[in-house]
Amino acid sequence: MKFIPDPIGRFCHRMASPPHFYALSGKLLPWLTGIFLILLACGLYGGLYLAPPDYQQGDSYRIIYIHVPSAWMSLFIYIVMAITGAIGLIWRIKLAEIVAISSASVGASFTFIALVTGSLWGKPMWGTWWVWDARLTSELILLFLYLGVIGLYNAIDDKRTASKAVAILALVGVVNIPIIHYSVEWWNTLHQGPTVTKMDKPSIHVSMLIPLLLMAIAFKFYYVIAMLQRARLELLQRERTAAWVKKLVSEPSNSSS
Amino acid sequence: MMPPSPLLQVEGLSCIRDDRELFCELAFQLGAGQVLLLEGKNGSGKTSLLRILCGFREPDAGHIRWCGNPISDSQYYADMAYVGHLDGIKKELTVLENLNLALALGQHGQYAIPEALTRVQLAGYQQVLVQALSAGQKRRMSLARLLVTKNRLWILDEPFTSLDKQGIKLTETLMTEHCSRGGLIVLTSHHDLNLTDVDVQRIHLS
Amino acid sequence: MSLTHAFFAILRRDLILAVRRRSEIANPLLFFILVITLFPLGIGARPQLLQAIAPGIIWVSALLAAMLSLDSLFRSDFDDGSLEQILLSPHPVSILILGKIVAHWLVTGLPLLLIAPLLAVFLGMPQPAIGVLLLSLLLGTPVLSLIGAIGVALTVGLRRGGMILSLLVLPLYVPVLIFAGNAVEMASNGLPVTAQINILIAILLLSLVLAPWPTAAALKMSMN
Amino acid sequence: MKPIRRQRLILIILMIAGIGTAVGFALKSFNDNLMYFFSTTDVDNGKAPKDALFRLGGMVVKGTVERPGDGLTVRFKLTDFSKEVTVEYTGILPDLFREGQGIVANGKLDARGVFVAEEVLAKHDENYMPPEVKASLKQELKNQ
Repeated sequence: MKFIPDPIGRFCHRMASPPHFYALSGKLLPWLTGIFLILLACGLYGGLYLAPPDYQQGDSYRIIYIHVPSAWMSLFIYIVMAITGAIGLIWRIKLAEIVAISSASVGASFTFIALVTGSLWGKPMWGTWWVWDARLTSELILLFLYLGVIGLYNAIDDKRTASKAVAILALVGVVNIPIIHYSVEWWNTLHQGPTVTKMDKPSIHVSMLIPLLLMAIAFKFYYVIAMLQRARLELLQRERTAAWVKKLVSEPSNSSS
Repeated sequence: MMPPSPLLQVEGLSCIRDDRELFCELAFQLGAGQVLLLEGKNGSGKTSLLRILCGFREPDAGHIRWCGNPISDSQYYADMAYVGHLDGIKKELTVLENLNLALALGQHGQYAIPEALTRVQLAGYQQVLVQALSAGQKRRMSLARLLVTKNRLWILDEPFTSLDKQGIKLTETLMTEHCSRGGLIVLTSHHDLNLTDVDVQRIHLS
Repeated sequence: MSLTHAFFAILRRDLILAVRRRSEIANPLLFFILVITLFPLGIGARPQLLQAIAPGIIWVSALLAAMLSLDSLFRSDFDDGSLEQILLSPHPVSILILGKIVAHWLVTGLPLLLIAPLLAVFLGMPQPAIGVLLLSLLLGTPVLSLIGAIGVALTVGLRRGGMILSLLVLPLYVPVLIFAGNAVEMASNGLPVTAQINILIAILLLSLVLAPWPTAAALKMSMN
Repeated sequence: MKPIRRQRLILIILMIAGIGTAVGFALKSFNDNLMYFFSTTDVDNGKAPKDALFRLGGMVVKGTVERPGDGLTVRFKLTDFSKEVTVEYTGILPDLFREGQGIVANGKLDARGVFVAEEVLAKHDENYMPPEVKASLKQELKNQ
């Protein structure tokens, strides 16, 4: 902590105090939901209606507006989980632990969505529901990693110990993800056709890109909303003996939003 | 009588387990030659406290310091020894192999292995597999482990279980000697402690 | 140096224990042999087919055998309190734990390596591929023990840790399986395998250096 | 205190050395020539394995796709823009198989020097664009 300037350290500490976090997140949630809905509506309208069909894949490419942001989120959330886990492990900040574990199930759902949409996409494109494509396979392994984290957390009764276990596992996983990804890619190029046609970087036309980015941002907001809600619940459960929770429960009028 | 300067300092320690506050704001100081006896009913948190002192479990609040440093420091582990519910003895190994391992993990202490075994009345048992020993003999073997390694702080969880009267007496003698050499002991026990000329503090957990 | 002394004391202790218990060596080895003999029975003894899938069969069986043996790594030490004593040692715990992992590999991984040529002949693997198979096992099985140790350390305190353990460990085994299996397959086709072997060496070194840390941390966490 | 500190230093040095060597080996393997697939030139030079399955990659030459007989057998030529190899395949081709597209075929050479594929893999490329843009791109290429 000594590397961090004092006011910032104090600010972080105040933010990380459970009652403060609970109150603040409660106030933020409606705003976040509103922004999410607007972004989602714009993204979907742009992606499904405004964007032109692809020259090769026709309309079926439109699934990328769900598939690609989910796949991005699946990786992003794992990294967030590892980072917050590490913070919890090193500085013993309870809130970081809670954010880490609350992210896990959201991340797992995004990974699942990416897999399902990927296989839905695979049906018209490749002719089968499932192809051992490098990215799909990496995604599947990522799902297993998430399930491992969730399973481990639920298997350990003492939740503080469980958070530590999850943080260690997430850190090990995050070191492994690049290696796994690379190995799967290698394996895939040996078993399947590499993209020989691809002479340049993947490119996407700007009219298709904007809705995709909108969707990506919308998904990020959704993650924050889902994660905060889970975190609030988890926080209440863990702090159920604390005075501020008892006070909160006894005054139900201003509790939840 | 002036208390000796404290080596082990505990401040504001609290432990919550399964929604129950076992203890909170616990504080004590222990200096050279002092004994701390933890008393209380089953489930009152005695073992939890010992395991927190060992660094196995993190306290929910508070600090523990050894010679002014936090106990995560490796110096603490060089200075302490723990005998818990589990003996920490491998039953497929001989008495000698077990003690040699204990030595390899720590540093040489007061006694050489044969002397220590004589001291705990296990002389001649060097080559015997531990699984052939009785529960009381195993308990005495854990005491021998305390004697052969270098340590200052003993943390003992119910050291008198499965010992006969003679064994209890022996343990008490060893504890008295340890304190007279400037050692510290933290222990839990259902038996009443019978130590002469030793400064015994008591904490009652409820 | 007393740390090296402690390291070898732990290593020696675990080897003596394994010799006195015996089943620890026998179980994974037997499992390995049985699974591999089951494959020809299950899919038919067509030499070409067997030859084609031999690298995969051997490596998947080795992986499962390694996983089966993982639980014994810390179980008995956890149950009788020896693990507490190891963790309370003033020496760096990760090095001591590394001693245990090395012993575990010598007991469960090395026998697989010794029996593998025989099984490779059963499956009709061509001569040059057998050498690569041994090399890949030599480099790969220690990684299985090292990574597996993290998983066991995380689950050793749980009563029903078995299923969780495989869920934790198997995804992390993927790179080893891919590169090792691929090396053997390439060798069977008479293609060069230096790239795969280099990667296996890199993975082994990385896990050797990095895996003991989270293992030690996870053991401490499992202790409370 | 001192020996402990020295010990720690040795451990850290060992660790860094281990990671360094690991990175070295990994980089070395990246530099190794990885045979994902053989090119048609390799086949022409006789570098490709005989009597063994291997992967052959290249572009489907325009106007060479023919269906001898009325079965599912397809014959076409693959090129890497210097040498061509004839490929035969019996089975259903993937949707994205078309002339001018890059594919990878898995199979072996027969006595005639024809590559008999057991499997043909085509992948969609990673460009997403509307058909008009694609058409205009083509137009531009033609104009050049």
